[in-house]
Amino acid sequence: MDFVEILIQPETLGPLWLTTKVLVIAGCFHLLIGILLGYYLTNGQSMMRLIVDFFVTLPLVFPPIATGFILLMLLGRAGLIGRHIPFEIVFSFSGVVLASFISGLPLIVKPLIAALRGDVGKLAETAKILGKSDWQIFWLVLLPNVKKNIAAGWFLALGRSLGEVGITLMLGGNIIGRTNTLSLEIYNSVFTGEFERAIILSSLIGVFSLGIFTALKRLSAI
Amino acid sequence: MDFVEILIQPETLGPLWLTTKVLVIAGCFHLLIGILLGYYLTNGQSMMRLIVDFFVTLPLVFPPIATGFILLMLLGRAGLIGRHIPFEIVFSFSGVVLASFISGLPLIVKPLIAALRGDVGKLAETAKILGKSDWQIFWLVLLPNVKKNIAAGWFLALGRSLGEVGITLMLGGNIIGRTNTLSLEIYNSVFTGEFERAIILSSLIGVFSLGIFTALKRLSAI
Amino acid sequence: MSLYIDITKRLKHFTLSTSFSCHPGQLTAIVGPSGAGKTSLIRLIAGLEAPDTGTLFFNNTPWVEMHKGYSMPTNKRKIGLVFQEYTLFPHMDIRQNINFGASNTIHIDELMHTFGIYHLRRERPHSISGGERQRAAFCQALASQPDLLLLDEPFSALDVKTRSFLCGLLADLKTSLNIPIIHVTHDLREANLLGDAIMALENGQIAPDWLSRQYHLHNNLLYPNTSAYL
Amino acid sequence: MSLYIDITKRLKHFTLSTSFSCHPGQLTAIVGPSGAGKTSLIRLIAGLEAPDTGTLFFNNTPWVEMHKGYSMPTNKRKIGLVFQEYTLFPHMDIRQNINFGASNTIHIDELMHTFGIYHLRRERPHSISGGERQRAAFCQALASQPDLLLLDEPFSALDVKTRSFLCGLLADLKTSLNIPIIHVTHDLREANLLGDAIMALENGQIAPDWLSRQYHLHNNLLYPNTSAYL
Amino acid sequence: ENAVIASGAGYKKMVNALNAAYKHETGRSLDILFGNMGRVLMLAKQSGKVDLVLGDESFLVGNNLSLSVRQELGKGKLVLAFAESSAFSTESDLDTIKAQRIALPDFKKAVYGKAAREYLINSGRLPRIQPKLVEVATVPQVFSYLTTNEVDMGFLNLTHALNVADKLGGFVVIDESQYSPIHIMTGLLRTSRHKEEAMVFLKFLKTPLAQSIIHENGL
Ligand SMILES: Nc1ncnc2c1ncn2[C@@H]1O[C@H](COP(=O)(O)OP(=O)(O)OP(=O)(O)O)[C@@H](O)[C@H]1O
Ligand SMILES: Nc1ncnc2c1ncn2[C@@H]1O[C@H](COP(=O)(O)OP(=O)(O)OP(=O)(O)O)[C@@H](O)[C@H]1O
Ligand code: MOO
Ligand SMILES: [Mg+2]
Ligand SMILES: [Mg+2]
Repeated sequence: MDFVEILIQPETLGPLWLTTKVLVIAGCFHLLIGILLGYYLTNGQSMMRLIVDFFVTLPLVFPPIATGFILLMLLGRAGLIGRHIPFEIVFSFSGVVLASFISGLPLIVKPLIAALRGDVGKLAETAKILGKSDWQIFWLVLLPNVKKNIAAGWFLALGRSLGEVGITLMLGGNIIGRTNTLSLEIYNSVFTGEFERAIILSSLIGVFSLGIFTALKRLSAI
Repeated sequence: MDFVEILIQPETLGPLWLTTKVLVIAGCFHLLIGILLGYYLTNGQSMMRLIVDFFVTLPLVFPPIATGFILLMLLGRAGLIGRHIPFEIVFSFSGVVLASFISGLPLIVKPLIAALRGDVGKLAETAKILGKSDWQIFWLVLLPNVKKNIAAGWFLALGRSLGEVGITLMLGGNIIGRTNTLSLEIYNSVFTGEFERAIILSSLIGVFSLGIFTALKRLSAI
Repeated sequence: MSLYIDITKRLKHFTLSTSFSCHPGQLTAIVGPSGAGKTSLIRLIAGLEAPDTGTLFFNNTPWVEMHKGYSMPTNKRKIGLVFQEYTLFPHMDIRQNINFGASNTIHIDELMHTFGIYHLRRERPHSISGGERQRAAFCQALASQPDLLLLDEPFSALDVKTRSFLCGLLADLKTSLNIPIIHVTHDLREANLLGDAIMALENGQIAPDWLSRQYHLHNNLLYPNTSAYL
Repeated sequence: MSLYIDITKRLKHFTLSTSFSCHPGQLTAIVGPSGAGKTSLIRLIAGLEAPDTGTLFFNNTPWVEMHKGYSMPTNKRKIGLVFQEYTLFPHMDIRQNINFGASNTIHIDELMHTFGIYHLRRERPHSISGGERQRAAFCQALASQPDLLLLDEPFSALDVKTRSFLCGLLADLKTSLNIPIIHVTHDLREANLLGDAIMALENGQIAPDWLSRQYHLHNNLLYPNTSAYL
Repeated sequence: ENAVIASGAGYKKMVNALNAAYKHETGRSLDILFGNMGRVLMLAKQSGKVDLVLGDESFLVGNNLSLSVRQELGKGKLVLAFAESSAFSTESDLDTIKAQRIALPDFKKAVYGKAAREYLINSGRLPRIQPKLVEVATVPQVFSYLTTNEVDMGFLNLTHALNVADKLGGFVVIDESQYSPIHIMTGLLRTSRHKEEAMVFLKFLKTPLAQSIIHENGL
């Protein structure tokens, strides 16, 4: 089977389109919630903050499949949380988005926190004198000055989301034609011995990440 | 089966000890090579640097199973690189270390680069005037001033190494009693339906990461 | 709109302990040797640090009452501050910097003209000179139309001409703004010309005699006996 | 050990274009209005920026020959520089800062004593006063035993007494160090007292008449006509 | 150095038991590595260090793995398993409306998925229950969703079902005539460097002791 042929198969285009959608949505959430968490975790110190910090980090250190299983237990039909949620997460698009989101989150939050705790504090003083609230200072002064770090972190988060398999497999179900992302298709291809297909899909992911890479390089150089 | 019983089984202690060894070695390499790459990638701009940058990042965005597959092809007995290496990588301890190292590397390198490209440039000027070389400036001035960012990145890298499954399985082989890390054991347990064991091992990983977490918090607050 | 201060704070090598007041339309010049506690005092008034004991009232509103553990946050105090080390925001151009804290009744362009930096309005802080940055920081503080103006050596990076021009401007501002101004300076002549009151700080204490001790030095800039050390 | 400069560089609003020389044991004072190009000139000499055209020779060694595209890296030039905005290393204490570029024949402790900052040797830069930092930066530059000393308003954050003391010290240093010194200052009296040559910069050009135009301003610090603008 | 056997993770318990018995009988033992079948295949092809593989024949042979010896262990058996909290317990429950979701492995690529599909076609159920089917990738995944009550019932293989019987609400073995036979085999790789070792093990697998272990594990 040759390159182009595999590329334009519906079995490739489907996952490609799904991955794009997931990445766009999860990416927006990363940026938004990652930044809000950055604010929350750098303003003051409390026990609660430490706990949130720890839980944000967990998906990084747990094997994906274990995280996926824990989430399945929590969010499934009969799960502690899932029971109270009106819509379905498992086996659905939202499950895939959630998996991508959770796996990437620590990678944007942690570098952001490190940057916010750095030298930008002096600028915050000036802004405080000019009568700005913590919230204004965060958005108008601190964030623009750690833009490079955010871009670096965002790239890591998006990259992780793109390559994520274990959690997506558990939450999304890897259902062909519905929740099989590009990465899961690679996983499936390897699983069933279609190594050429795996390699072609991998190069597709490579191109994808090169795109994000250059886009963020531009963005942070503005 | 109860908690303590599972904990003190040789099937748990073996992987625990292996994981500790792997993490210590891979962690040292992360710090050392991550920092050296940080130096290389921030001093000047060339095509070569862009390429290195891209390859360092790839293991982040590729599904672990794909990365593992590619590495296996390169490093196996008949592989392009493996052919010329006098010692065995595949199915050996060094394979596990390499997998851990590669998966974590982008997470220390990327935030480090973002930090080095930041405000510390002014300090470099002063040091240059005092007659210091780029190399001295990097070690004596820049690094100490991005210490917090390094600690944050190192934590991400170690966390990723700890949770890594896909590449380790391919390079290390998941051979029981020899190359089955804690994460692989969790993977195995989930795969075969031993969920209690998976959860107990996961909490072990949780404790591990909490340890790294606090240690690095201390370290970067020095 | 008067400021009443009575505070102490333990610093590294001595205790800062002052008590004075400052009234609208008046300029209190603070002088004293390097390391005397001048900047620390300004930071305490601005609320960037809290004193150990004491009170601070502005316009009959308590800003600090340490016996009640109360300290009003900096951003509520409506002050203008020009730092010794000017900290403009690197991600904004000069105009945006000045605009950032500005009340909307002020004419930014006029202000920039007055300070001779209008032609630099589109530059980023890192690409203008030290003195230009200092003037921009001054504009920034004024544009926020503060109730209290704190100046920590705002003219140190300026040449004589600009400096004397801005001194004149400051004298005008005293009456036109009609707010209390606290002005830290190393130039005793400036302090004499502008100050309605001059307060000398030495080792954190008000030192009434420090000033007279200085005059002979100021009037003929001499070389003290210094032995070559190399 | 003489410095020969003949360079041009296009800045934002004008072109910096100077040519002069500077000899061992001599101090060249550079004065001029804010934004005239003084700091830019110092940065060019230090090699932190490259000129557009021109040459720079020190001790008959080429430092810059733009027609050959050559510019010696800063760290090879053996210079001491005190910046207008003192940049000490925040992760080192004062002693370590001064020690950092020091040649091993120098007596750091003596140097710190002379500058009155010995008691601060264990402090970090952020916990000392502005003037103290300025003196520490001066020590740091001297400790490296440079072949050329560049000073960009090193005394701006100092009170009269310390300032006049350090002026005296600098006068002594001229002979004891016996290297060329370039000294940017806003204090014309200082320039007159210390300078073997005084060079006025205005809009990037040497302006021989600028100095005489300033004297009446300096001798009686007057308020120019400034209209209230608020 | 021991010979290495790469086995599908679903047979973990059986292979461990075989290895223990092998050690007890002969004093030798194998190094075992587990993975999903895709990984097993990949490692066998690429690493150059695998001597024996264990898995289903159609997959291993179908993917051109070069084997010098093949030895059948037994037939893989398809089962229909029920979630612990569900009220279902028979094949006919497939037809009730109460069953909302039925999981099965990928029916094009996974061998038990194929078998399940054949069974559904042969029993004439497929068209009706098609909307209820949740087609996931692998057998362990089906089991994960069973334990979390995400699905009401699902198709597994007997070996796996026996391993996790305590976490299921029961299972029924599907009549073997309803799907094409699944041959579980071990094979010796041509690239093996421990051929003699491996042959000893293959011989051991034929002993009654080994056969009984294999049988106990649902083959
Ligand atoms: N990095 C830069 N890039 C472009 N232009 C700059 C840069 N830094 C300064 N300038 C401009 O060059 C001119 C000279 O600046 P310079 O800092 O040399 O002045 P200066 O004589 O040192 O003034 P001051 O006494 O206020 O420190 C100014 O018009 C300034 O706006
Ligand atoms: N953040 C700090 N923590 C502890 N001590 C400090 C801090 N900042 C300054 N000090 C010390 O407090 C004393 C007063 O410092 P301050 O900055 O108020 O002096 P200053 O009068 O402004 O001097 P200068 O004229 O040199 O700016 C000094 O001895 C200094 O070392
Ligand atoms: O082991 Mo994975 O992360 O499910 O490919
Ligand atoms: Mg001060
Ligand atoms: Mg300047």
